[in-house]
Amino acid sequence: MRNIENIEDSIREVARKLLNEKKVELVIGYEKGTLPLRTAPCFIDNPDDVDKLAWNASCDANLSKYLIGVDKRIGIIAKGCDARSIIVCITEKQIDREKVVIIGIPCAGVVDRKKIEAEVDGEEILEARVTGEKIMVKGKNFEKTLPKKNFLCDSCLTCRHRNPPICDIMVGNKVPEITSAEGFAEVSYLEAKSADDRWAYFTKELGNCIRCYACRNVCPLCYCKECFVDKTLPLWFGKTNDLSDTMIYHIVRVLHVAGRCVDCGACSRVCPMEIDLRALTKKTEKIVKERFNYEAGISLKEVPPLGTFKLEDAQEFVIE
Amino acid sequence: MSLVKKAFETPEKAGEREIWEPRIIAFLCNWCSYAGADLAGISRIQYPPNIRVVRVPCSGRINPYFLIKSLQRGWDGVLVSGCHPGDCHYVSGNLVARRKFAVLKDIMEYIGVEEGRLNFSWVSAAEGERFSRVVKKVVEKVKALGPAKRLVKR
Amino acid sequence: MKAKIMDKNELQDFVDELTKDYKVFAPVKMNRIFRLKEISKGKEACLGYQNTRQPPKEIFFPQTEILFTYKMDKEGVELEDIPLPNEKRVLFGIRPCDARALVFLDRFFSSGDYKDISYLEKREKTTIIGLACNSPLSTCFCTSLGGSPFGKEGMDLLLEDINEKYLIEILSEQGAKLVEHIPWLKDAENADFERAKKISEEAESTIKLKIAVEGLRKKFDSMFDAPLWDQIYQKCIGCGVCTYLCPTCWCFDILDEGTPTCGRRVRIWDTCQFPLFTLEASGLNPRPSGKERMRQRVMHKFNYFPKDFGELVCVGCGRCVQACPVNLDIREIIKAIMNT
Amino acid sequence: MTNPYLPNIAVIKKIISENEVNDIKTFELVFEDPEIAKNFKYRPGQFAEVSFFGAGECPIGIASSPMDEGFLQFTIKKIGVVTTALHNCKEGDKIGIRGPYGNGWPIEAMEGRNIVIVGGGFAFTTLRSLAKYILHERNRERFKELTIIYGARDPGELLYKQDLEMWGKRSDLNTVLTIDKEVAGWKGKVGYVPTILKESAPSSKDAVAAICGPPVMIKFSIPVLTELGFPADKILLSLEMRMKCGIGKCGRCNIGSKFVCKDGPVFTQKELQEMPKEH
Repeated sequence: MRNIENIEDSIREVARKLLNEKKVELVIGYEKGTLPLRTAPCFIDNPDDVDKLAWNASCDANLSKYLIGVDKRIGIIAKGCDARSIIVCITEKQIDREKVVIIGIPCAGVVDRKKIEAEVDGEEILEARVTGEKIMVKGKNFEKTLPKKNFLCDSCLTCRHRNPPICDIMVGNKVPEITSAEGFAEVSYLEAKSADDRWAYFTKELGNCIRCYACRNVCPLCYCKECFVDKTLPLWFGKTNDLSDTMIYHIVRVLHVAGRCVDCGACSRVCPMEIDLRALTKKTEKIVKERFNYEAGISLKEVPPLGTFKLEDAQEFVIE
Repeated sequence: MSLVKKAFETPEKAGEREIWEPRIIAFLCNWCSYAGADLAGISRIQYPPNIRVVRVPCSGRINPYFLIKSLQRGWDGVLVSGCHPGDCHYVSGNLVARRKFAVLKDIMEYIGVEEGRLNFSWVSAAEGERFSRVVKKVVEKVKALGPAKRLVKR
Repeated sequence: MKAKIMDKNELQDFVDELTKDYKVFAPVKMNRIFRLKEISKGKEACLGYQNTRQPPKEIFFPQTEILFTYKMDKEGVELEDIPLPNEKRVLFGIRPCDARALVFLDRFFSSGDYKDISYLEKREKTTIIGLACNSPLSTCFCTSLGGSPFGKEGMDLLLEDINEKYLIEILSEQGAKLVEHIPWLKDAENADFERAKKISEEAESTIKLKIAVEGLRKKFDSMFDAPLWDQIYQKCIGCGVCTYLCPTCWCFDILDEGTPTCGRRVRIWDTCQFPLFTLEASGLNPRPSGKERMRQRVMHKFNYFPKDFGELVCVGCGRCVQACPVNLDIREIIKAIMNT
Repeated sequence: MTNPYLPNIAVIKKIISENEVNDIKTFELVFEDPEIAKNFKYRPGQFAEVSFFGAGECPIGIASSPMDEGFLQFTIKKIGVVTTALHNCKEGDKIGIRGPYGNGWPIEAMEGRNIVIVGGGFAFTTLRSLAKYILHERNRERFKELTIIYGARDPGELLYKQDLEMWGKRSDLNTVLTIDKEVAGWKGKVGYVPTILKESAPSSKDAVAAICGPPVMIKFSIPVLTELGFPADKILLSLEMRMKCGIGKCGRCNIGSKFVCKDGPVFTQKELQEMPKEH
């Protein structure tokens, strides 16, 4: 098993080299968070403080969001899903391929903080460490070690691209890809339900939304200058958190990421009301897979499915 | 809040007491479906009067916002009709639209909006008869579903 | 100061009594988080929580609130003001930091010559029953900002969990009136007070984090152009989580909904973290980037508001620290400001 | 306690177009209920929240002078949702007004002094209200000399053309009009307001300057005024921040510990120097 420590050191080495040789003006990576099981994005432009860069199983943020709209040569730490988001943004001309040095990290899956908190049923975790396949959590009056594979993020459980599809520098050796896991289990489960049950489920879940737009602001695909919910001329959909406005916000946002979403899981992770937004994004991924046989963020040459068409596209839904 | 309930009613809403008549908004592409509807009118072909037509240059012009906004404002059904694939006056308008509608319809039904609220059809300029058949089919479907409640903004 | 005592298992009957003639809001567990919801029976409330995900401000200052409805036709415009709630309400089981935050909101919404009546009316009609914190979180820093796990500010009754019993301290005449309803409550003896005092000292000692905030306001006076702001905001993604979950954030937006003939004017939460908050019609935005917006959030709490109202307007509940998607910790910002 | 957000209904009596492009119009309004009209007391420089039901509301400076009995005037440029809706109104339509809000020009502090009014482009509305108030026969002798320096991009953009003509004929004030670039048939001065201000150099002895205009004009006029000897607390600015509630509650117009809608919009340059540079 490759141990995490030498990945961290090699990341620091790579960053120091890139900065010293002026190949990049900035390296974006992860630094240790102020809370257990947390990391935070960090921006290094001076070779001396590369030691702030950290790597552990809680490096869950999708850093590619910070590349958009920045006109600098940047080195970025990218897991499999992050690299795929960078590919999508490059094909959509938001990121200039020459300006980015992708430091690819083969990823063995990141840990889902909320699952661990649920496991210790809400007791506060004061200290936590992930070593190899074990997660050690310590609280005021408990200490537990948990098997890491049961507490991975949902998107990591069925991730088929743990090794970044493209990268300039690969840190550590490749991890075996899993091909067996069926990524759409949850979606099929919901599809099997009746329309009324699904409506009841989504109204209950999305009814908690407080319109804080963390899911939109954390998603690398949401880079519009003026988002459709911010428009007032014309005012398409209301900005209140009535059920109808909230549901339509999520429906339209998901329509916009259809055929582009790489399922990095950031939207579900950051939601303060713990709404499982992947139930919607995974559905668009399934539609795009079945209808157009397309998977986002794999190669720089492919055209996003909703940006093109075929004469013989399926039209079973059209009334005869 | 009686005022608020009226706020989002579409004009001349049929009263609850009489039998309820669905109100359907129809986005017809100017070159084919609108002409098809015209032909149905000229040749005196009868079809239910529940649709209100919005003429658009091409089915490709229709933005999913229009359809979702219509459902939010309380329309009971939405019909989008354009040229048959390959006949589009703008060559690929309906082909691009087809993918958008496919994704939109799947998502809306996945969320729980009843199947039959969003309807798509291809009607060419010469198919007046077929246009009335499509409208009849849509009206029956929407009538079976009853007044729109889901996604409607109170 | 009088106090009552009640066994733990009598809690549900206590709440049932309240629900008879009060509308009771209490923390309820909804899948993984706790939220304040109206309850009809005692057993729906659960107090085994550290803090509700959303502060109690949502009860008095809801995210979407109708200001008035209008109807226009040929003769003229008819405005219908929204009737204020008249039923008496009880807010059960909120934490001392949140209760203290409500005091700030009261002072703000009743300041100046235009009073925010919908908020103030609801506040007047509500009796607050707090729940003391026996085991504060590591992210709590209320003691640095003048609060405490057993704080009494802004409450009518304070429930203190002394192992197998609850000590109910009566802090206001409204609280006393509430307790009179319930005859089977016994008066508390000194032993209960001692035990409560011991637990409160213990709780207070668990909050190790002591941020020196004396002179913070003065320190901020010269911090507007500090280079420190350039680094702090970089990772912020500009979402509204920190302000929507903050018990002392109350900015809002007003907009109309409906057709020119009839509709409603609505007030919704807004946040200084969104660019639209200060975008002017001319296109000029005095706070163009995340730096100014992040600075506004911190400066308003630790410098601007204190200049007007005398006190720092953060209660140290730690919600923004826990919920921030990029772990941007306001305690680190304060420490960084203090030692520049 | 009344709901502070409830507007009063007013009827649009007259709509006067202020420029050829017709995107700036002056609306003359009368309250439907005379009772409300009677106790709608305001000072020059205050603003009111004008609402078009269905579009929303926005803060607009009151352009008429308090001495004008029986009507209110607002000059509105068509730029956003509410202003576009207002521009589509016709005479007789009903809109909502609530106010007056803000502190307005400090009339008491300006009494017995020379007044210098510097306006630029479309932001001349509240300055016009101030000027008309001062020039009213009942108030004129309470103020000493009055100088008005008003500039715009071109002659068509100058607001309140009849007033400007009338003021030109009066002897008890000195009006200087300027446009940015030379245009055939224009008799007044040519040049940006700051340069013209330096040229006409009004004396700063015992004088107060009231200035309102686009940020770039203010940026260059303030040094000129200070050079002319105007102390920082004698230069008054009317700020234009994004406002929403108008009563100091919604937090939008918050600069430092001040709210532009409650503690302003008129601030002295001295106060602005102490406030954070966010306006």
